[in-house]
Amino acid sequence: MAANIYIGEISENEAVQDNCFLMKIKVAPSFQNPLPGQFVMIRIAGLNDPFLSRPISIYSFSRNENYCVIELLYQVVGKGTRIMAGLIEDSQVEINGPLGNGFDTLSVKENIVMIAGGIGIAPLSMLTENLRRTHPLSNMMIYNGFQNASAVVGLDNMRRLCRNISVCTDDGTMGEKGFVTQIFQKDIKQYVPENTSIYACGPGAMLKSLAKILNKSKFSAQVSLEERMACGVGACMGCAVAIRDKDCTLAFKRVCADGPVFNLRDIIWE
Amino acid sequence: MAANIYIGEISENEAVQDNCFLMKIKVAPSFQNPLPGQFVMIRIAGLNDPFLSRPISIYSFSRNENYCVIELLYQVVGKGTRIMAGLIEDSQVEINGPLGNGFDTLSVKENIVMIAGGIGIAPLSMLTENLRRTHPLSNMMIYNGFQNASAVVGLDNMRRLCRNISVCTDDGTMGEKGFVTQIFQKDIKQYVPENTSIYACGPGAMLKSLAKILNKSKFSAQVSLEERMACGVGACMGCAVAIRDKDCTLAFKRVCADGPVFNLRDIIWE
Amino acid sequence: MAVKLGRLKLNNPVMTASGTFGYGEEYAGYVDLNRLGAVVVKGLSLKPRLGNPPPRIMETTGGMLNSIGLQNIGVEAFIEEKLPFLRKYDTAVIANIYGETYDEFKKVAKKLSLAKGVHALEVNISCPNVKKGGASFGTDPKIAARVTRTVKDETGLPVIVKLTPNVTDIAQIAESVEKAGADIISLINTLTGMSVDLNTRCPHLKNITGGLSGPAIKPVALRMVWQVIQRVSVPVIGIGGIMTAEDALEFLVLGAKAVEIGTANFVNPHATLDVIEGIKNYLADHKIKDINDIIGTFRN
Amino acid sequence: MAVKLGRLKLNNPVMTASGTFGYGEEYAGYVDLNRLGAVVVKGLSLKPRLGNPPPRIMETTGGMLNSIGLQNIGVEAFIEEKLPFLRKYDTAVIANIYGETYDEFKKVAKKLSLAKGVHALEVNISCPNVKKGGASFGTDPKIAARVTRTVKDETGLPVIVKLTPNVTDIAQIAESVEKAGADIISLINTLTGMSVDLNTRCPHLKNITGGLSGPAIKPVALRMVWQVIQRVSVPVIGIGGIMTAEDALEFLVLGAKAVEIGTANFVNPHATLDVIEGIKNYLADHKIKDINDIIGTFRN
Ligand SMILES: Cc1cc2nc3c(=O)[nH]c(=O)nc-3n(C[C@H](O)[C@H](O)[C@H](O)COP(=O)(O)OP(=O)(O)OC[C@H]3O[C@@H](n4cnc5c(N)ncnc54)[C@H](O)[C@@H]3O)c2cc1C
Ligand SMILES: Cc1cc2nc3c(=O)[nH]c(=O)nc-3n(C[C@H](O)[C@H](O)[C@H](O)COP(=O)(O)OP(=O)(O)OC[C@H]3O[C@@H](n4cnc5c(N)ncnc54)[C@H](O)[C@@H]3O)c2cc1C
Ligand SMILES: Cc1cc2nc3c(=O)[nH]c(=O)nc-3n(C[C@H](O)[C@H](O)[C@H](O)COP(=O)(O)O)c2cc1C
Ligand SMILES: Cc1cc2nc3c(=O)[nH]c(=O)nc-3n(C[C@H](O)[C@H](O)[C@H](O)COP(=O)(O)O)c2cc1C
Ligand code: FES
Ligand code: FES
Repeated sequence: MAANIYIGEISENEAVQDNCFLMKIKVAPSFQNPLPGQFVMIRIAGLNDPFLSRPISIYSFSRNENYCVIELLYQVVGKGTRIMAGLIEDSQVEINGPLGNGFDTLSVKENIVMIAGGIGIAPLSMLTENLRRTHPLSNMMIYNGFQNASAVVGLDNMRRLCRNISVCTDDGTMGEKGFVTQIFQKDIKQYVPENTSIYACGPGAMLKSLAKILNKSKFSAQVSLEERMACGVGACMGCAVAIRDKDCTLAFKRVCADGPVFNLRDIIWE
Repeated sequence: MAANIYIGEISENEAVQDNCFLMKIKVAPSFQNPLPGQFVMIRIAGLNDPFLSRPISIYSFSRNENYCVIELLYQVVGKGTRIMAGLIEDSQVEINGPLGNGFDTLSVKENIVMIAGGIGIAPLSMLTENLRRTHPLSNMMIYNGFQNASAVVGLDNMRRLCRNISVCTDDGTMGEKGFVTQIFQKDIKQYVPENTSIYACGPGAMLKSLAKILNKSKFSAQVSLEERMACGVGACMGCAVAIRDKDCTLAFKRVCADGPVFNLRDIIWE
Repeated sequence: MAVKLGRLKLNNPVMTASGTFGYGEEYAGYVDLNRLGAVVVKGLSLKPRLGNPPPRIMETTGGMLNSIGLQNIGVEAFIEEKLPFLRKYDTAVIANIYGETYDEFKKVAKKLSLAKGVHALEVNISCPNVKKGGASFGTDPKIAARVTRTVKDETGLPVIVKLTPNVTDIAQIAESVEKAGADIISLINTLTGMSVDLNTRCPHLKNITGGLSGPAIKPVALRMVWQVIQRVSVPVIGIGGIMTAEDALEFLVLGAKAVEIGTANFVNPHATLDVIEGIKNYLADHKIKDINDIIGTFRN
Repeated sequence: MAVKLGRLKLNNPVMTASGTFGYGEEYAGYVDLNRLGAVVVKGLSLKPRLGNPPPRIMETTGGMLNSIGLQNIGVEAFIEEKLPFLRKYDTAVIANIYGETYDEFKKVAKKLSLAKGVHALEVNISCPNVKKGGASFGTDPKIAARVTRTVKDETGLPVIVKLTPNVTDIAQIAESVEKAGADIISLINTLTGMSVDLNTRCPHLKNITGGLSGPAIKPVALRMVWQVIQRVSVPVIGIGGIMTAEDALEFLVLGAKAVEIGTANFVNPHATLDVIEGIKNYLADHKIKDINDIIGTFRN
């Protein structure tokens, strides 16, 4: 495994929205090029409080001969992310990565559909950038859902990358009113399972309802899951998610090492 | 008790020597004027690591109508003080104080002798400033001991306050060579117990040898002790020191609430 | 915010933990004692106790070790010198008592029952810091029961029995003291621990071992409170690592009728008041009128 | 830095703790396994185990709770798929074994004894996360002894018995497994704890309770290791909250012949190597030539 520990230096950590931040971290050039959907474990303090590292998807990545820059787009939801948001330029963080399996970017169909809920836009944004380069001819449609207008994040970058963008908010304060899965469902007839690749990331509830929609049909989708993590490298078995195994029996897979990207059909919901 | 909790704002935190720092903290005007020898409990991080607050003597204090400035002179010896040293301007700290009983500055004799070992100069410095004002006529002699020349701290301020200063270092790299208690012992004949007030602060070993010297004679001395502390307000009984009680029996007194200043004669050494 | 623990009525469920709030007066300058649910004073013994030789405390990750050895002024001095001050407040005063023999427990309980202004006794059968006795009382169900009975026979005050966590089966001890007549059960006391000074290769505490307290032990405290609540019917007081209102609410949700705040007072003398305010805000945010509507609402 | 634990020889006293280092390969990209004293693998059962439903972990102050429920691929898959990789290294491989019946312990021990490349067995009589059995084995001296004897009868490998801290008298259990033939005793496993999610008022862990690990428990681990070392003559391995070389040295000074590093690996995958380096530096600074000259130098 080519992931490793790096001392990162924060070169930027700006609020991009009420409680979302964009953090740019410089690491040594030996940092392996990440795949879209991979993440890092970030140790926020050298101290024991908070104790565990936090998993954050790689939002963007670039390198020059002297260093690499990892960009993280994150939302403040608790203690750890609050401390991250408070870190100033030049402060150091420990980075473990790149971790996990990214999205499958090889067998991509001619129609690409992205469904992002809230901060779930982070990994899909890097995926979009990547697919734009590798599959310039396939046509791409991106569905972005947010709680409300002031919760919108990462949209400008998406717009830069793709013309076909649908935006909705739960309360209709921006774009269409409704859940992103509902908006997508309205369009679903436009797509043919055989030539459509669907990628999704967002809250559990969103992915669950997406599963309801797709499992009625022949569509399959690659989705990125989230679970609390301790090690991030597959050693502790802490980030288990219930998956339908080859032989259709239930198995607990590790989001960090077997995922975070899974085939939506394989996920067993409570 | 007029001590209380204050949110302090660091206005300065400079290295005054290899591993000694001077921290200036702004607090609300309601902070009570401290007596020389009193201390504060400083909570370094809002987090639980390090867990306990740290006791630090008040090195200097000033106020204007808008705020008070508490100055702390501290040495980096471990985790907590290391973190203190890393705090930048404008960071906030929780201050509990002023705590403890200061030196007795009322019954002061015409000859004043100060004996400071290392960072022990901190409380004695404020005491000197105070006695200079309240007892301008008594003549003062200050003995300062340090490990070596590069460990010297707070001396300039002492020089500003008093002409009669003797400096020594364990290795002779500055001033006389020897322990400060030995240097004082050489001069002891110059002083008469009846009209001499002795104040001392420094490492346990120094105070112990001072006790050996003085207990042979009629001299008494007020010394400031140090112990690990949890509450700093007399509630936990954690900072106990063995003291000879009125009835000459052993009692465990609280350095924080019964001290930190004790009569050297009353201290029972191991 | 008032809660009832059997006969013991408190203005709110936030109490101080014995040994961490002195005799009340030490924190009276920081906290209006009238605002507390109860003040539990430092453990009292029949005669004044010298306590253990220093060093007595050491910081640990997320907590601290203490080996105070129950230094206290003794029950008589408490009644004469400390109780009058506490009587001035409209807050329940709870005397934490400690003995090395059944007879000592008996005598201390009796003296306090005759004194005016004590609202309940908390029986410390668990202090792990004193070499003689101490822990032993609380680690054997029969002995724990006998101490409970001994105290009950001497007093008409509500008797809170405070359990030690250094046992295999906390629920068994709880059931046993309940049968013996305990009106209320409080837990946990400190976990026994130690640490080594690598400069001297000696223990940091002169007493070698000490009691571990602070947020580090909260998960153990919550587990034991939950185990006990499932097995006894008397009210339970939750203790252990409470720093914030959220911490306190975890215990209340599990079914604790009240909580005691200990080590938190050291790092934040306003901790008790902050917890009370925080609980009020939580209830308001969740549109819960009565604190009792949150107690025991744990779902699993 | 080599140490001898009876017949078990280690290149250095720093081992990994079971369940925190996977099967070794998960960290092989971070740590040269050849530099470790030993790799202790995830607990192995006779058949593959699903483990507990998620959520399985929760952060606590200075530590974490886990209720993995011993998910593992089973002893056979381990021997076929994982052991060959570990054999490539010149580092002791220790199989941590777990069973819900004496017979399971027996069968697992037998299979591993026949496999090439296993240097010792660590018997987990203490896992507190599995509702059936688990803890119970380790909390009763007689049952603990019987498990020990059962395993000893099946194997010629050194048998390490790993104790649970959730007991009243750890030294009694230690003496009992020593008498039953344990070659080495390791401790501590996790302290049972829990925590409550105030948004849902449900436990954070689906399993309700879990095992507390990390620096928060170090003082308890040190105390128990010290208690055990005073009462048994077999080598003892210290486990619990070790994050740094200083932490490890505390256990060694008390008399532990080796240490296992667990949760620290999660927050710092280089933890084991950092501890080894740190111990070397400490020995150099104190002009101590042989690691064995520091072991058991505790003074009190
Ligand atoms: C593979 C992966 C990639 C992720 N990528 C991103 C990202 O790009 N941007 C981003 O903002 N967040 C991302 N997350 C979520 C992020 O890890 C959590 O929000 C963060 O760990 C919360 O830490 P905290 O201390 O602030 O919150 P806590 O105080 O620990 O918890 C606060 C709330 O956050 C929830 N939470 C805690 N940990 C997680 C977790 N691991 N996953 C989901 N919810 C959690 C808790 O249930 C609780 O409701 C990712 C998670 C995973 C597993
Ligand atoms: C009343 C009082 C006034 C003090 N005034 C000053 C001052 O003005 N300037 C200053 O630099 N220091 C002062 N100290 C000492 C200061 O409190 C300690 O140096 C500090 O708490 C160490 O914290 P740490 O986390 O850096 O060290 P730790 O990591 O906790 O310990 C490192 C070393 O410091 C020693 N130590 C820890 N706590 C104390 C303590 N409370 N007292 C003495 N030694 C300790 C330990 O034994 C250990 O050897 C004072 C102490 C007291 C009790
Ligand atoms: C310094 C100190 C002294 C204590 N003294 C007593 C005591 O005298 N009697 C008692 O029953 N518990 C005593 N305790 C235990 C506390 O009351 C409480 O049960 C324990 O600290 C756990 O709560 P906490 O984590 O909130 O501190 C003491 C605790 C500390 C830290
Ligand atoms: C996620 C996790 C899984 C564990 N699994 C096992 C196990 O399978 N068998 C075992 O004996 N101990 C297991 N343990 C206990 C550890 O080996 C160790 O005894 C305990 O965590 C204390 O050490 P630490 O504080 O360094 O982590 C596990 C601990 C954790 C955190
Ligand atoms: S976080 Fe440890 S296995 Fe996934
Ligand atoms: S530090 Fe608590 S009594 Fe002195």
